[in-house]
Amino acid sequence: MADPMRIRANVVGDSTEVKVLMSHEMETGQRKDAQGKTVPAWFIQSVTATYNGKTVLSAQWGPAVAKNPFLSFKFKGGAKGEKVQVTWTDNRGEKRTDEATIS
Amino acid sequence: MNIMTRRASVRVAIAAVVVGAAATVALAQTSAVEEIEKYRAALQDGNPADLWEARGEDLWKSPRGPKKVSFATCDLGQGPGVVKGAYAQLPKYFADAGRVMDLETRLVYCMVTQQGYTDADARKNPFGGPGQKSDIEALVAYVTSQSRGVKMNVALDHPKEKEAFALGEKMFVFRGGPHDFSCATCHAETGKRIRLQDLPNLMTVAGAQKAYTTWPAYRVSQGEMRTFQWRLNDCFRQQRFPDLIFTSDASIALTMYLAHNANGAAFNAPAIKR
Amino acid sequence: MNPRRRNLLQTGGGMTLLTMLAAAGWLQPHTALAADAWNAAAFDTKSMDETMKALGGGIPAQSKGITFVQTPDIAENGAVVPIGVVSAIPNTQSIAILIEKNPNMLTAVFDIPPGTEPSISTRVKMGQSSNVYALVKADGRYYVASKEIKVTLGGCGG
Amino acid sequence: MRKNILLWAGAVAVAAAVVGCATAPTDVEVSRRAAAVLKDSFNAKGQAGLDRLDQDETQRLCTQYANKPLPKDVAEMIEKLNLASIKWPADGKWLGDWKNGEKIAQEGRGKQFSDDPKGPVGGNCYACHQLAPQEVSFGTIGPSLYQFGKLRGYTDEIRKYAYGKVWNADAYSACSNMPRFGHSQILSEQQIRDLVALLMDPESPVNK
Repeated sequence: MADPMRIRANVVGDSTEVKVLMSHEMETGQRKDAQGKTVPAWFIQSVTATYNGKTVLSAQWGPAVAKNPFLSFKFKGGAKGEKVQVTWTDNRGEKRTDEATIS
Repeated sequence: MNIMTRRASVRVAIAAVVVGAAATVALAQTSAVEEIEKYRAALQDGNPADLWEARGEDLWKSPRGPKKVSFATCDLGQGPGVVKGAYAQLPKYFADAGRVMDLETRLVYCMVTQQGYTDADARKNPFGGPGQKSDIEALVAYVTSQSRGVKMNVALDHPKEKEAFALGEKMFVFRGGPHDFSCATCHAETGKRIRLQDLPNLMTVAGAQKAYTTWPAYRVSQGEMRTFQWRLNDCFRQQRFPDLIFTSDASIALTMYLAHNANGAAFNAPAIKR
Repeated sequence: MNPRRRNLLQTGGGMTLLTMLAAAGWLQPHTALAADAWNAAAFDTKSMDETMKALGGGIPAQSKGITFVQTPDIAENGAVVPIGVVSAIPNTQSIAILIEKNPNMLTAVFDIPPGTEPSISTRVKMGQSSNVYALVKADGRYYVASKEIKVTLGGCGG
Repeated sequence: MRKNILLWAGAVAVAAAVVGCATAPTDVEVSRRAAAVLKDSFNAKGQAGLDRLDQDETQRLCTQYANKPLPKDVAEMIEKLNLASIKWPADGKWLGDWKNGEKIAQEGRGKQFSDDPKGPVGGNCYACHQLAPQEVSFGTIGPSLYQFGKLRGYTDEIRKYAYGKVWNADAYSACSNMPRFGHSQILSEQQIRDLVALLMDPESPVNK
């Protein structure tokens, strides 16, 4: 199973700033291993962030997003103590959801 | 005009050309260095080493190995299970092992003596790669993070601590391999760089402090969180030496030399580097 | 200027990249790309022409309303290149990042729902020095800005 | 590894007994011990065997004097020894192709345990030197070589010096940081000619 994400969500003025680190190889499908065999592509394809059940960001990614992806964005509102949820899905169909408390 | 003055004026002319050309090139260079600084600054916010740190904390606190015990009884030098500030005082002499140990060596020791792993199992994956994450790297990320802000304070009290330091100091200048490289080839002058990467002068207190307190680090070129053992191993690889054995006496001696030279500086890792 | 890039920019009878994007019809208006199923065709293309064919849509105009933030001119390592894009264009709906010389040009698309600031930052891989494009969809129309990022060789080289 | 430490403790005891009153080992003894511990701390891997830790006379002397001024007579001896080892081109041709030279100067691979023994071997000159001004990513361990030929003159004397310096830097400056590319069989004669062309061909970007 994939490792948990690290999500930080902080109130900045009247917005909430969300910073996410995801544990993922993000294999491009172009790299060759030590034996010279091409390593198949393996990467996160979609990311969705929600707050109070409402989508605050959704994204589609290709394999050129860097390994162990980082993402930062801001949405209006958000109160301390409430939760932000982030879900990613990769091209193998693996899915991971984590949440963070806004502080 | 006599020959002497003519020569002198030719020299002056050449010097002027050199200075002029150098100035133009230097200008392009300054902006390149400034842009690289921006690149490094942009990476500081959001260090993937955090992912290793979280996994390492979990590994530290969970029962592991054939004996199903956690690291709660592992003494890193500050008492069983104490991680706070422990890394800032390593390497040190451990009476129970009769040997000077750095963090990685001590982790392997605890895995073998307390958790029941075989020595081979404990040290089989010190440096992770794609699809094979290293538990050692995760544990190191967690333990070192608990020394963030703590001043380096590596003692040379025990004779074996003194001995490790003295050996490390000599190994640092040992030239070998087809390229005649030693650690000192790249790390004994202040203000030098390889390509655009600044090289710390590890023979000065300031240089050792700056370098040692920023390892371990997430290495963006590799996408992995690398330990100081890895740093030494990869330096020797680039020196065209053979493969430095994980937790070998030489690796501990060199770590002792560099860690002690960094005394007094606040530890600030896991960091993020090229 | 790199000859290959000049070719790309001027393919099609002197058209610029931007007019080409426009001619090919970038993204369909009024669709939120990232919310749909993963657009395999768009992400799988090997060249600029294919990328454009795979995407339908509107007309991108060069815009000063799009800025790169925390995006260096030189990357110390192409494996991780920080890119931040901020759009000052009202009603920004999505932000996409394209890297001209990567094997696949389209890198990421972010949908910005109402209430979310039109500002994202992420990190991408670059195989070599290249132009990077930030494409913004706002009010159903398309805008673009570009920046060249140099990827340097670092370290001992091995 | 425990054995090493014990042996070392034994060496200290012997040293102390020999000197009579000394409690610390001498500098030479520590150096010898460090070399022995180093040798026990490596595994052969890929093309890098443990023999790479066996020092030749130049390496041994340069290690010995690493932290102190190199005595003049030792420096002269090292330079003489290394100058004698240079194999000059039989046909007297110093210059190869600067375009190949540029590639060799950029190439950082070769001789590492991680490198394919059949793969490219470069000089990695840009790691330490500025050369062509187009390359902004260059190191500063060595001096800038920008306009090397233009400033020094396109003479046979300078061509020969450039060739010899790349072949064996210690022949001109004892204990140089620069590898002895020809002497240690890192680069071939043709590769060294190509590098000399990069430095000395008026058409090379280095001289523009």
